[in-house]
Amino acid sequence: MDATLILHLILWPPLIGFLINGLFGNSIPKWAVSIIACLGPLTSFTGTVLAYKFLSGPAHDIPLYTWFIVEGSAKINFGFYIDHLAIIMLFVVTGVGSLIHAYSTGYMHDDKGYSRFMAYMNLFLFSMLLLVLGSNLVVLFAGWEGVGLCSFLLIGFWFENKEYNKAAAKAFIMNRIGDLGFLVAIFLIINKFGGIEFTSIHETLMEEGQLNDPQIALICLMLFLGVCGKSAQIPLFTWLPDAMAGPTPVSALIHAATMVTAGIYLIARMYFLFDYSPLSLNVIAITGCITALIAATIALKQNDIKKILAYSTVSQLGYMAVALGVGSYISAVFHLMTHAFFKALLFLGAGSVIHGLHGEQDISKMGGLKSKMKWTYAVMLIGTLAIVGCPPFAGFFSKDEILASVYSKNFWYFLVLAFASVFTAWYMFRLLFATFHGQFRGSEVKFEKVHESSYSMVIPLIVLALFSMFGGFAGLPELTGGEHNLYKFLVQTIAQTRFKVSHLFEYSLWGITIVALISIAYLTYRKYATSSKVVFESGNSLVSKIILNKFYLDELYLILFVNPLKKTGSWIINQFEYGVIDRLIRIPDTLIESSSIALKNLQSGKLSWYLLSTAVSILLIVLVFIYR
Amino acid sequence: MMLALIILTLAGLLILFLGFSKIRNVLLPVAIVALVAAIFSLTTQQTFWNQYLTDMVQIDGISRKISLIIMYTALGLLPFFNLFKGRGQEELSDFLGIYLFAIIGSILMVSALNYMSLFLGVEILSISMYVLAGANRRSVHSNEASLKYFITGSFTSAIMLFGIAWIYVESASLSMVQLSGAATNMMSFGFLFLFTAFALKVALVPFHFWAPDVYQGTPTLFTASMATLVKIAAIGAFYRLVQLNYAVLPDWINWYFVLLILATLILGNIQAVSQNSVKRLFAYSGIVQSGFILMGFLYQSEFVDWTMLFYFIAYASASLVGFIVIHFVETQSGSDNLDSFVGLSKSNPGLALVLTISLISLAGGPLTAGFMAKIFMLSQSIQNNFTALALVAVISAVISMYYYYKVINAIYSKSADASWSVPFYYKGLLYVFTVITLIAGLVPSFLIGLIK
Amino acid sequence: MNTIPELIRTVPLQHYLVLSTCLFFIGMIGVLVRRNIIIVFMCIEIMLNAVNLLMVSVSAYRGEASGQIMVLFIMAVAAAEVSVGLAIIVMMYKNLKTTNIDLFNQLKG
Amino acid sequence: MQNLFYILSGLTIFAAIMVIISKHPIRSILFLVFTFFLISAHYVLLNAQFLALVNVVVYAGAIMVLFLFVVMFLNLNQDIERFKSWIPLSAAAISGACLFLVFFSAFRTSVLASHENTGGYQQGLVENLGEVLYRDYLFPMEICSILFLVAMIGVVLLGRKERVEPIKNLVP
Amino acid sequence: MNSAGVLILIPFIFSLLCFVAGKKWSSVVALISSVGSLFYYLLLLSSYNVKTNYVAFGFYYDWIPSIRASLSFGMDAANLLVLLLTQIVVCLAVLATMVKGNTRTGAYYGLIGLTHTFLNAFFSSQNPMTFLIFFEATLIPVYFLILNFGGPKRKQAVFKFFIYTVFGGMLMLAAILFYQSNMFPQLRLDSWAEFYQFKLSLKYQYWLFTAFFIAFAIKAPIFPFHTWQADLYSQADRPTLMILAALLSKMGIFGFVRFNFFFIQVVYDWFNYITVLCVIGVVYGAIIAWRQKDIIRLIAYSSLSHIGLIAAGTMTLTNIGMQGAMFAMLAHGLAVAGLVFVADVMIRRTNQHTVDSFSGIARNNPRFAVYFFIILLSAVGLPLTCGFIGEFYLIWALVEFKFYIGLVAALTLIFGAAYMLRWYQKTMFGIPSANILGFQKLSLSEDYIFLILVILILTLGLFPADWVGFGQFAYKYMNFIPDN
Repeated sequence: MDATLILHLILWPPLIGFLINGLFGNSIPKWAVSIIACLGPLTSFTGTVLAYKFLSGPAHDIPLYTWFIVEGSAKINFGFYIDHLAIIMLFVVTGVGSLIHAYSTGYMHDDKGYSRFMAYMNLFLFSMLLLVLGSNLVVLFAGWEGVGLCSFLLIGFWFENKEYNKAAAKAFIMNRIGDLGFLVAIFLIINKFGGIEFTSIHETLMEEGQLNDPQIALICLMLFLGVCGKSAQIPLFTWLPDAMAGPTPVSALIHAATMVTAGIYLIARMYFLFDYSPLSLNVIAITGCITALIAATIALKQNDIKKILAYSTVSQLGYMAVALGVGSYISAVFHLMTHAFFKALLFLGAGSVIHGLHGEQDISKMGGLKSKMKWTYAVMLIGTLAIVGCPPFAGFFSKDEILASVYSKNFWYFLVLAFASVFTAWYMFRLLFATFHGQFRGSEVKFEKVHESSYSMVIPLIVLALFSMFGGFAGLPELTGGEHNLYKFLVQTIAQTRFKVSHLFEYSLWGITIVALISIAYLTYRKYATSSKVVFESGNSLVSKIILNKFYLDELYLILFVNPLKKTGSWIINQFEYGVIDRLIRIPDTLIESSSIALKNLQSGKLSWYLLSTAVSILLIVLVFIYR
Repeated sequence: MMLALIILTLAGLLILFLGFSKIRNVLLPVAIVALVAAIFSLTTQQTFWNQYLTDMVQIDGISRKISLIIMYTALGLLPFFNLFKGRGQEELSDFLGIYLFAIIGSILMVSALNYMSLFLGVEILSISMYVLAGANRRSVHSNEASLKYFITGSFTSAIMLFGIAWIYVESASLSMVQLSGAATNMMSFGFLFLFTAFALKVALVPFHFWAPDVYQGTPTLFTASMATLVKIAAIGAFYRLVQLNYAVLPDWINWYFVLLILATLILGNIQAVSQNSVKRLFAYSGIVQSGFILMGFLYQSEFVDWTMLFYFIAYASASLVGFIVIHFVETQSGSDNLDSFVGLSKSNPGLALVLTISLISLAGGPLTAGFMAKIFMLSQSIQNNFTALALVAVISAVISMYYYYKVINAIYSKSADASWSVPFYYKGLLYVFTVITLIAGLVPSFLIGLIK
Repeated sequence: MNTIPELIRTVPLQHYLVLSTCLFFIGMIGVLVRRNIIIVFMCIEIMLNAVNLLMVSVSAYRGEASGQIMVLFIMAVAAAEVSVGLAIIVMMYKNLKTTNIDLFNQLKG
Repeated sequence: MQNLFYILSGLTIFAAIMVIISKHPIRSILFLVFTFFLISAHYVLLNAQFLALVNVVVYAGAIMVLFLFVVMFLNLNQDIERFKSWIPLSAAAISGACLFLVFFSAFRTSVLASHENTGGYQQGLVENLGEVLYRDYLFPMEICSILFLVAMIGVVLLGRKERVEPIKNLVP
Repeated sequence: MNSAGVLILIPFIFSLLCFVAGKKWSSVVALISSVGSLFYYLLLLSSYNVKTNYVAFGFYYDWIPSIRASLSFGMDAANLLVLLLTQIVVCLAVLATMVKGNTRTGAYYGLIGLTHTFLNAFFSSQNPMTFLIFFEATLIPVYFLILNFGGPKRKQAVFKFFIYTVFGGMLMLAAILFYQSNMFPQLRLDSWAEFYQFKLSLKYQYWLFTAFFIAFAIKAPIFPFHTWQADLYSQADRPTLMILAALLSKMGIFGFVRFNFFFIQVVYDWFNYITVLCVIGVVYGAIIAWRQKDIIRLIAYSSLSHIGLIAAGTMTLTNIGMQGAMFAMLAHGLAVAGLVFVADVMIRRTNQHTVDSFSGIARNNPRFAVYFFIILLSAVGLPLTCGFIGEFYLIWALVEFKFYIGLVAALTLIFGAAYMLRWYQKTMFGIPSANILGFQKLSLSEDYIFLILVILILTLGLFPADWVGFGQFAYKYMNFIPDN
């Protein structure tokens, strides 16, 4: 099948859905909105399947038209590129996307902005597809900014709430800081390589590239700044927890499964460049480690079900970053994929819980929901087991692969990640038990009203649960004797050698994992499957305060950047602009005015004075011209 | 030119006699017809009269053109004398007679070849203007203006004569042209005094003090002729004087002019900024404009000639409109303060429009005559390596925006005054001047062609 | 006929020049110093007369008549000026009842 | 003859100074008349008899009488000058004197052009003057008539009694 | 008869008609005029081939032979985009006046027409003298527009604007006269090519460039010369402001585009100082805009920020910078016209001027919110809008030329987002306040204006290649690179 046709089939349906729903959403019935909205991602998914079937050979470069052009420097196509990495990403994006769309039709059905919501979701999907499919950095950047925009729109979807708006703006601006780096990196790349297409960069790099070239390092770091923004790495991660203000499907799709992984995707996409700069890889790995650990730590103390998941997302993104940093790109993509499944599942499950509880998000007010929401409980359990890395769920394989690969490169990174995964297990089990086990900690009336969600929500959950259970089999480790299909598939694009670890290490890792998980599960069950709220109250100790307040990072930014800027702004408006600049500029003005008034006295109206001044002037002139 | 002088004189006499008779409404037509005839006679060459002129005056290229400009200006102003109708037949006839004689004086000034005729011309013009300045006998302001003008004027005459006398001492001749060789020291002094006298007449800083007071006190229509007719005549004569003697003048004379120009442009502008009376403001504007025109004195070329003429036309057409509008506003509201111009755009849009355009032209706004005139002057002085002077001129033009702006601002302020109107023929004339201003700005080459 | 007057033989022209310059500036100082308008006006007449003297002397020493003609005209002009000037002064006096020039200062600024 | 010149010159300057410093206007006028007579005497010495005559007739006779008339008419024979401040006064005097000194010093240092007599010493006589006037200076002579006409109308205009309301009285 | 002269003549004749047409018809006349010139321009555009004939549709008039001043108009690659912008924005501005309760008089439309005429003449000028004349002339109608139809404090505001700009213009006048009369007495300076060809000695170039720079910096405005801007903008009638913000600010930039190549060495020497000023403007304007309460002032300072970036781009004298500047002029013009109109819609309906006095408009006026949002996206330079392309090129050029300056200039990405979103969220989002209750739906003409803007913004963002490409020809022409 023709690559261009498939591309069109993948790319445009969400946009069409967006346009129809966006323009006429208010005038067509809801069921039509739902169908149109879901049709887009589904068609894209179909296209993806077709792409997998027909285009898994060599990469396809599809330049649609010349976007803009600078003679002598670069020609920037509005072009697309389908290769193995893109196909994997497409599966994630369109697959999870379709499911979440379907879920949303149930979840958001009663909202008065339903059609708008679906339109935004479609637009997001379109932007994401641009990002994934772009054949050059600029198109990728377009998608990159597009998803940021949709993120802004969806976080602030309930725009009448001021807090949500703040969160939305925060997300957008933090992303923009990253985008600044990205954009600068683009320019540096154009300067360095004279082109912007991935293929041309790759080729030029192969010919001329030098290891440890400072320019390349700068480019990589700038790109990584962009990644920090989008994939919520330290120091730009604080927007992601706040972004949970959006509706839950948004959190699932954008802030867990797809958008936030765009950074990971970018680095995987540009892996050849990063390979030339070990320095930046190290920076990435260290940042990833810190992010993973800190986010996991913060998650331990959170009570908001979505916030916990958000921090967990940040933490998992840190894992991926570390994987990238040690050069194990495929492991990162693998984890990206599985993470998309189980994190989407968890979010949607959490959404189902929230939906069932009519908007309650605090786990300290839940408990014992197992009986009321059987399906939800089941899928949440699967999701939890997947994320904590319990074999044979999806998370186990990917996480294991990352840990192994990190271990093969640097022991200290491994140690940090191991700690982080212990924390992960703790807070995930805590969430699970606190929500579904024990006694309901809210009022009776409320408990009565708790209900299981509708089928449109449950069915996607089940599908995702299936993926979370079996998704890991795409990359079976060598030890199991299975094939690592994903590696085989991706290595055609990402030319990366596999890491090597001893079998002994791997066996011990598995063993330790299982033992640790069981013990943590036991401990947390003991602690959180209760009817008392006390355990959810954070202590007054310094450490818990710091953790609860997210290491005071927001406050730090406020003090360091926002407040000084605000103050400067007010100072400029109130004092500087008119007090200094305007006055400086108007010096001649005032000078003229005042001297004019002073000169008025010269014109006293007295004739004698006029005649005298005439005579004196003559005298002066004569003097000047005699003694010149 | 003799014919023109005769026509004007006879017409003046006729008007004076008609003033005694009871035939109303005929005075103005007579004056206009006479002036038109004089203009016509001036445009044609007559050799017949030359023997009577005996080298006292000579109507050559530039003096003919300046005379024509003066006469056209006078012709433009003449119809407005109808506004004096209320003051009785005799007064009108006196005004018209004196006015015609004043024109004679100015023609003499700009075409004199001998200091004697120059002096006589200056005096005829000055005495006429002393009288006209005091025409409003009951008004203390008018009296004061007349007196100040008179005292300064006769003082000026004395200084001028002193200068002429010293030139006479050295050259033993009163002819303006027969000098050869460099001027001696005392003759330079003579020229210095002579030029200073002209600077007084033209009202260049620092000899300008009388001008604003006199302009303000004089009845506005006569101020208009002072600002146009007298000024052009004085500058024209001055220019002729300088150009005729350019070869013999000491080399520092350019610096004398530069000094005058700088003082005029800077001080004149700055003094004007805080003015409240529009008439005074226009007086200062006239002072500054003459400073600009003086830039043409610094060098000699044919180019400068028509540049000056162009400037005259630009200045006269704009200034005339300005003063006439001031007159109307003054009669309407009783004062020439800025306050009485507030809301003019609402109460009389026509006058507001013409006044605005004339102000823009005076300020040197683009696509008006004033802009072109300034450009010519500036490009002249830059071409002759007076770049710094041109820069000062440019900056002074910016300062001048300050006060032109004030007037325009007042005109377009919102105000709920009742509207009033002026007769259409006056308005029509004003429109004609405005059109001249605009045409001179839009197609200057047309006007230059006419001048040439 | 062409006898040289004794004065011209004995006194150099320079002396006349100094004398008339002296007179001119005396007149000028008078103009500047006095406040009575009539006296100011009279001082202007002194200045004119100084000029006249200058011209006549040069004319006489050099045998050039135009200077004396000029003087004739200056006198004529002076007469005309005086008549107008005095008319103005009288008119002014009628309104303000003073001849001190510094009191005519309504127009200023 | 030289002595006569110096006496006359001294008297002229004295009279002129007296014009300035006399406090009484009438006295000033009389000194002015005296100055004019002295200047006429100079004219006689310079062999310019016609001008001497004219000077006496026009200046001393007509103009000064006019002055006298006005002073008497306006009843100005008392001193109206109040010397409030000596500063501007002395400034005026000093600047005038300075101007003279500057001019005089320039005059002293400069060399005058040669003074050959070209037309004889009888130019000041009536017949010579008349010939020059009506041969070379006819035109100014005619123009002079216009001047007088203007002056005449002017005086009439200014002296006329106000019969109608002025255009607009600017008196505040 | 395809000539740039006609393009100037159309609005001129119609503006005269407007003066005499009554209140009722003048707006229609003005609309006909602006739409007519738009279509005429499109006609010209369709038959313009930059490759065969760089300066096309020339109109030449030997104006004042004696000082070698000629009027010359024409279309070339450098002014093509900005002329297009002029036609569009004037159209929109006239449309913007045609709302219910419009009390604007014939004089208003006449002055708009005159402004249009002079702008057309200015942008299509083909020699320095013409450039200068119309640089100054444009002031006059704008001045009267604001003086007659402005806000309560218009006098001081317009005074400041006027004096500043006139000062700059006069300096430029002196510079051009100096150039024209002193250095090449035999030169006629009939076209830009002649102008670029002959260089003065460097000493003079420094002086002349200073004069030009001050003139353009005031007009644009660039950082320390900007204080007139916010005052003026806040007092201008808003349809006038559309023209003012979108077109008049471009005159300064256009001056840089035209003249910088004459002063290559000077620009190169002073690049650091000038761009530092520009970049200070970028940050400074953005910070003020961020804390600004008044909507119109916010727009003014945002404009300062953007213009600083564009000016800095022109200073690089590179192909990219020039292309970017030319396109960014168009992009910023559209965006800022849109923003002004958004402000107009808000202020006209509620008579409130501050950001804080609005809230929750989006609830009842979703269409308005969408339009606003798209315009805003262009203003903050989001990809797929035309604003992005301009910013992309400009920052690219700066980063390539001087990395750190480029980096600081790129901060506009962040600050721009910050202040624009602040404005948007405060006014559009939140719970509708009492002021908003009577907020009427968009009328038909308003809808049209927004639609046109949005379509243009998106189209130019998606298919900018040809438009940006024109800049390349201009660059070659100005730099004397032979066309291959």
